Amino acid sequence: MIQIKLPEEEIAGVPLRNHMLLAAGILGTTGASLKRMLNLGAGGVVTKSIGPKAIPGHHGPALIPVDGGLINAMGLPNPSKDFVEEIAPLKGEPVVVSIFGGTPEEFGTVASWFPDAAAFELNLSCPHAEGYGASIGVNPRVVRECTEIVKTYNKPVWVKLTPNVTDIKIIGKAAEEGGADAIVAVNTVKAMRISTELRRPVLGNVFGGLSGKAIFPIAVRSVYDLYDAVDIPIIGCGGISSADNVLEMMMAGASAVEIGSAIYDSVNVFSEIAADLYSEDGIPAEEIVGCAHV
Amino acid sequence: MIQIKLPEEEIAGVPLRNHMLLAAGILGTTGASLKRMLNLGAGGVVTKSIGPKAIPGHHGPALIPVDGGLINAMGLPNPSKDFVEEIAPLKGEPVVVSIFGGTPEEFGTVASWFPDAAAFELNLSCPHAEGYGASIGVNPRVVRECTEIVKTYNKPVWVKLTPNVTDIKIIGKAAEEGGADAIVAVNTVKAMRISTELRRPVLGNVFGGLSGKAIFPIAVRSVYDLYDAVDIPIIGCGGISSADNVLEMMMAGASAVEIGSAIYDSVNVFSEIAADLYSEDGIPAEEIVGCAHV
Amino acid sequence: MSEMPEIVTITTVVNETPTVKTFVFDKLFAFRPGQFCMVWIPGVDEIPMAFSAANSITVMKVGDATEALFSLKAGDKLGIRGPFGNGFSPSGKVLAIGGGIGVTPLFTLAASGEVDTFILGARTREELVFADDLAKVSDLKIATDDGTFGFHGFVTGILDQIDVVSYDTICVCGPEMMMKGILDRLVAKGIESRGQFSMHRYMKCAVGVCGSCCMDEHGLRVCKDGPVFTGDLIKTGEFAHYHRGPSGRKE
Amino acid sequence: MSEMPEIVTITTVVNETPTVKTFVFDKLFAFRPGQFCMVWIPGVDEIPMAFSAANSITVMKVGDATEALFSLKAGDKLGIRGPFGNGFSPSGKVLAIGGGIGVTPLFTLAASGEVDTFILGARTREELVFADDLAKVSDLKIATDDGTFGFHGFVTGILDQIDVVSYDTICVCGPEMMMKGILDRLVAKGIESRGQFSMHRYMKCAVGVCGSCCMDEHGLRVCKDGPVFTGDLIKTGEFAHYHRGPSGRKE
Ligand SMILES: Cc1cc2nc3c(=O)[nH]c(=O)nc-3n(C[C@H](O)[C@H](O)[C@H](O)COP(=O)(O)OP(=O)(O)OC[C@H]3O[C@@H](n4cnc5c(N)ncnc54)[C@H](O)[C@@H]3O)c2cc1C
Ligand SMILES: Cc1cc2nc3c(=O)[nH]c(=O)nc-3n(C[C@H](O)[C@H](O)[C@H](O)COP(=O)(O)OP(=O)(O)OC[C@H]3O[C@@H](n4cnc5c(N)ncnc54)[C@H](O)[C@@H]3O)c2cc1C
Ligand SMILES: Cc1cc2nc3c(=O)[nH]c(=O)nc-3n(C[C@H](O)[C@H](O)[C@H](O)COP(=O)(O)O)c2cc1C
Ligand SMILES: Cc1cc2nc3c(=O)[nH]c(=O)nc-3n(C[C@H](O)[C@H](O)[C@H](O)COP(=O)(O)O)c2cc1C
Ligand code: FES
Ligand code: FES
Repeated sequence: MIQIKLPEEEIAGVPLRNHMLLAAGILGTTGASLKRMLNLGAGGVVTKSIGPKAIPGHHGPALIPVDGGLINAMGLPNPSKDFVEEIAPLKGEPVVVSIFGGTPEEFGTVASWFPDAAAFELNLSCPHAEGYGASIGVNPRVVRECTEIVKTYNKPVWVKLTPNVTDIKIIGKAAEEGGADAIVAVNTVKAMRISTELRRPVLGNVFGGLSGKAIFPIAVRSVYDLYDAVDIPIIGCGGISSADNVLEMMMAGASAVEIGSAIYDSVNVFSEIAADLYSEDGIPAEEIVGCAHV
Repeated sequence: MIQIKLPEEEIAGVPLRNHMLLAAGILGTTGASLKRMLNLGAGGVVTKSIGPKAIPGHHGPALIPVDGGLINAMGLPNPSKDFVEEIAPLKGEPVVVSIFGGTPEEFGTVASWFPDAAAFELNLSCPHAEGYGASIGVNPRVVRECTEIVKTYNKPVWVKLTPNVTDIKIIGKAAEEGGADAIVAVNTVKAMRISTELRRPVLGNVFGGLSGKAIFPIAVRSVYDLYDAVDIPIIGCGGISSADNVLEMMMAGASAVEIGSAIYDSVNVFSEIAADLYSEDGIPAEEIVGCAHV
Repeated sequence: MSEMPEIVTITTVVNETPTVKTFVFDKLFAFRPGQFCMVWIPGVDEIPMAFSAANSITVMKVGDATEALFSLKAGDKLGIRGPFGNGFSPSGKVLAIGGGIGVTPLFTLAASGEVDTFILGARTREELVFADDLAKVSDLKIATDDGTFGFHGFVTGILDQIDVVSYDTICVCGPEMMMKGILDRLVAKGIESRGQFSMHRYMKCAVGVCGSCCMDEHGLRVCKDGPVFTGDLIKTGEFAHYHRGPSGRKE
Repeated sequence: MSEMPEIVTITTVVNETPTVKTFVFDKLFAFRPGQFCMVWIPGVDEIPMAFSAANSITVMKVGDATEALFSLKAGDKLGIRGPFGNGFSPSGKVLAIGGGIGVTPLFTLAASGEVDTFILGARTREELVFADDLAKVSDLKIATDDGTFGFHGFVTGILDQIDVVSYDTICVCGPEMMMKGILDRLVAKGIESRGQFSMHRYMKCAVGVCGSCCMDEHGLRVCKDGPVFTGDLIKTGEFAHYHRGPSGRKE
């Protein structure tokens, strides 16, 4: 396996310590857990998605491990504006604040609370929150407007996309037109399971999103597609669990990656992957980004 | 685990021997292999998709086992009209002929060749064949027209959908409006993998479709969604590999199922599942179809 | 590997006290004392519960989900995920201190013969849980807030009467203020790392992914890194000051 | 479990004959003689090849993919999936009959000391593959169509000279018409089930899923149920009559 060098410059406007960020919604509700993940080797962290008002989330079961992945329907639980205080101690660290809203204006409101964010990630992709996330993120015009409004806060704006669309390239381009600094691909894939013994859906919310290894080939494909469609950096996300997976995402076109579900197997996944991925004699990551496009 | 009874009536117009069909494109290119699968316990078989002209398919690699599934980009290889002779010996057996075309007219042409088909399954969903399959199956109007034209051949018409759309319900409804007798959900999920050592996509066609266990939660979700949207029977497909999976699909809303990739692990999968699934004292399947809708 | 909930059927419901019931089910789970499961009450919610035996949970009615659970009877079904978490790891001479429904995980520890002295506390006599069984397997000392049984006052009152330093492990579970009183005493004697405290935080995934149960200041996950923590890990931070509710807001 | 192609680097290319080369690579595959792999020639295609050793394939140039393979040299990379299929299962006294490039899987059988008598056929002397090595490990008899070496004629000519019934297993690989000649003789003697024939059909998945390699009349998959079949399984059906091309059309 080839090895790469640590990043020497900012990626998509953020000074990442390595190419791997903690994905949104994974251990991202408290400042302390985000700090812990940085200490455990994450090159940057994305917070839980923060919205215009505090939400307790869906009733449980909210997350269930299934073959090859996790299905979850957390329902975007978040402390809303209280989160400003949560991450105040992390000022200066590579903390990307994930935000969501039901309208472009709500995105703007939430963004206005976080003058210290290293960047914003717009959650236009959560598949199990009515009126939020993917339910608005499938509309190119809305995606562009949300991006534009958050862009007015003068920070890098990353737009996170759902794979649950007919053509992800169209949504990616809309984000680019809105001024996005990067595309994050992808959020979870719409999914559900049923308990045959209870004859009812196992998630409290009935349906949710699939993440983890099962979706890796879907995520690679999304990144590969987007790389042909947009000129801004792409952050690959979905099912990454090894250094080879990181390289594969880069070769598909990702400048960096986010890792979520792999935490299920090991909270040390970042340092474990880094041990395999990096070497002082490694090649610059830029050399392999998109190199699989033939 | 509960057990069910064998079907006592036709399902979606086809006299199936049990609730499990061999999925399209799996051992479906020759009459003899289809016959073998019936002998090995399939309740019915769907043929390889047959199109207006013979196609050799994409260059290899055309199918690669990955974590939790298979990715394939066969490229719809098919012998076209020669297939009529292939399945002539199967007259009277529960053989569903899968057909495809680039236009509604082409669907009609192909359908006209098979007066002995037990039913037609319209492949409006293959994700890796330009101008065919999903590339036309994402358009509700085209789906309706293809269904209408094939319906004129006076046989049950099953319409197979792609999960790679923003809203599968819309496509399902279009098929229903066109007169479909059943919806088959789902075909493979757009996906790809890259060989990091060779720095190139592993499939000859670059991208393909993911099938197998990895997509089961995605398929269950699609069937559950469709059950709320259409009144015609749904045939569940995607990642089924156990009797419990069959029950889960039925509870989501499937009247029968199709099984493909599980053949990778065992060519006897139909009889193995049947041994667990059926019992003379079992309950009628109709009692559980859709029962998980709460 | 899939970890879909295991569906169990309730075989017996035991009324322990007016507000506590034990639900015995038809499947066994191999757990270590202090480990917990997520109990899915169909149509209602999924909540964390310690195992009170390999095939039972013992539940105090405190809100919606536990109330719904209380309405279930033999023959009804639950989903169980788990066991989760680390459990207690006692060594040497062991003191257990349980308050209220917090007695549950300590009861299984005592039942496996690992507790020398047990201090059990409750608000009032009729709310004492497992007292009879505990008396058989340990040196049991009881405190009730209202003095209706045993020592009149809190468990810390009993603790002050015994030589806590003579114990190698002090396992604790109960209301956070009670645990705080105990931790303070251990800290005062410089033996807080002998204390093993079973924490309670809002849990959603129970598998260390969602972050709902994380505690300040180390960001440790109660579901996965805990629920049992040694005193040194919790003496600074949020313990006894605040916790987070389902939205992540501090409460 | 993922079965992505294993990427190997070619270390040596051996010119066996003007149209046959052996490609030795840097990784070992544990295979049984008769098993095959899928060889991915990047940017070109993926084609089935028998292993000619744990770390090599021996290839005859017949079309696009093999031509592209012939242009590769030491240091170039290939993807290898496999081993696939059943391989030979010889017992007792073993006769091997190989024609043309069909010698490859039988060569590995002989190299592992499992062949007593080997009949090797080729069009002409310079197209004989592995003859020297085979002579060391078996009683080797050679036939060339043009008589430039050994028996003048087909391998069946030699077969007619020996007491085939004295062999318990007859392993065969080569052009289908050659195999047909052999099968006919075994059928005539009523010993077709002693014959193990390695079949060649168009392969796409190699894992028994796509159906491309299925044979009439039983619908058996050459890639998974084969490639080695006993004579009784193939004596009726398409064998020596037709096969299917990449589209599934009969050819
Ligand atoms: C590791 C662990 C072991 C536990 N063991 C037991 C036990 O053996 N017996 C027992 O009776 N109780 C136990 N509990 C507490 C039990 O989980 C709560 O009493 C229960 O969740 C209350 O749910 P409710 O809907 O009835 O209450 P609600 O009305 O929802 O809330 C009442 C209080 O219960 C708590 N709570 C509610 N939902 C959750 C949740 N998902 N996760 C954590 N806390 C929650 C909160 O503190 C809340 O303020 C344990 C908790 C944890 C974390
Ligand atoms: C189990 C098995 C073992 C084999 N072992 C060897 C070996 O050790 N050495 C060797 O030289 N050859 C071997 N072959 C044959 C080899 O696969 C073909 O010669 C090769 O695929 C030709 O590819 P091409 O593109 O050069 O030829 P093309 O120009 O594509 O076609 C020439 C002929 O090659 C065959 N062919 C092409 N593609 C395939 C395919 N995907 N699967 C099967 N046949 C195909 C067809 O019969 C075709 O008519 C084996 C075949 C099988 C099935
Ligand atoms: C428990 C959980 C919570 C999540 N919450 C969020 C969220 O709040 N916002 C968001 O954009 N994505 C959220 N996601 C999606 C992840 O960030 C990520 O896109 C997805 O899980 C795929 O990556 P993975 O396979 O590495 O987990 C969540 C995923 C999980 C499993
Ligand atoms: C090798 C292969 C070939 C396929 N060919 C077709 C096809 O020709 N027509 C079609 O409608 N679906 C085709 N499919 C899709 C399957 O019929 C099925 O929808 C999909 O594989 C999901 O089911 P599974 O997970 O049980 O395999 C093919 C799938 C595979 C793996
Ligand atoms: S409950 Fe999700 S991390 Fe602990
Ligand atoms: S090559 Fe696909 S079944 Fe044999």
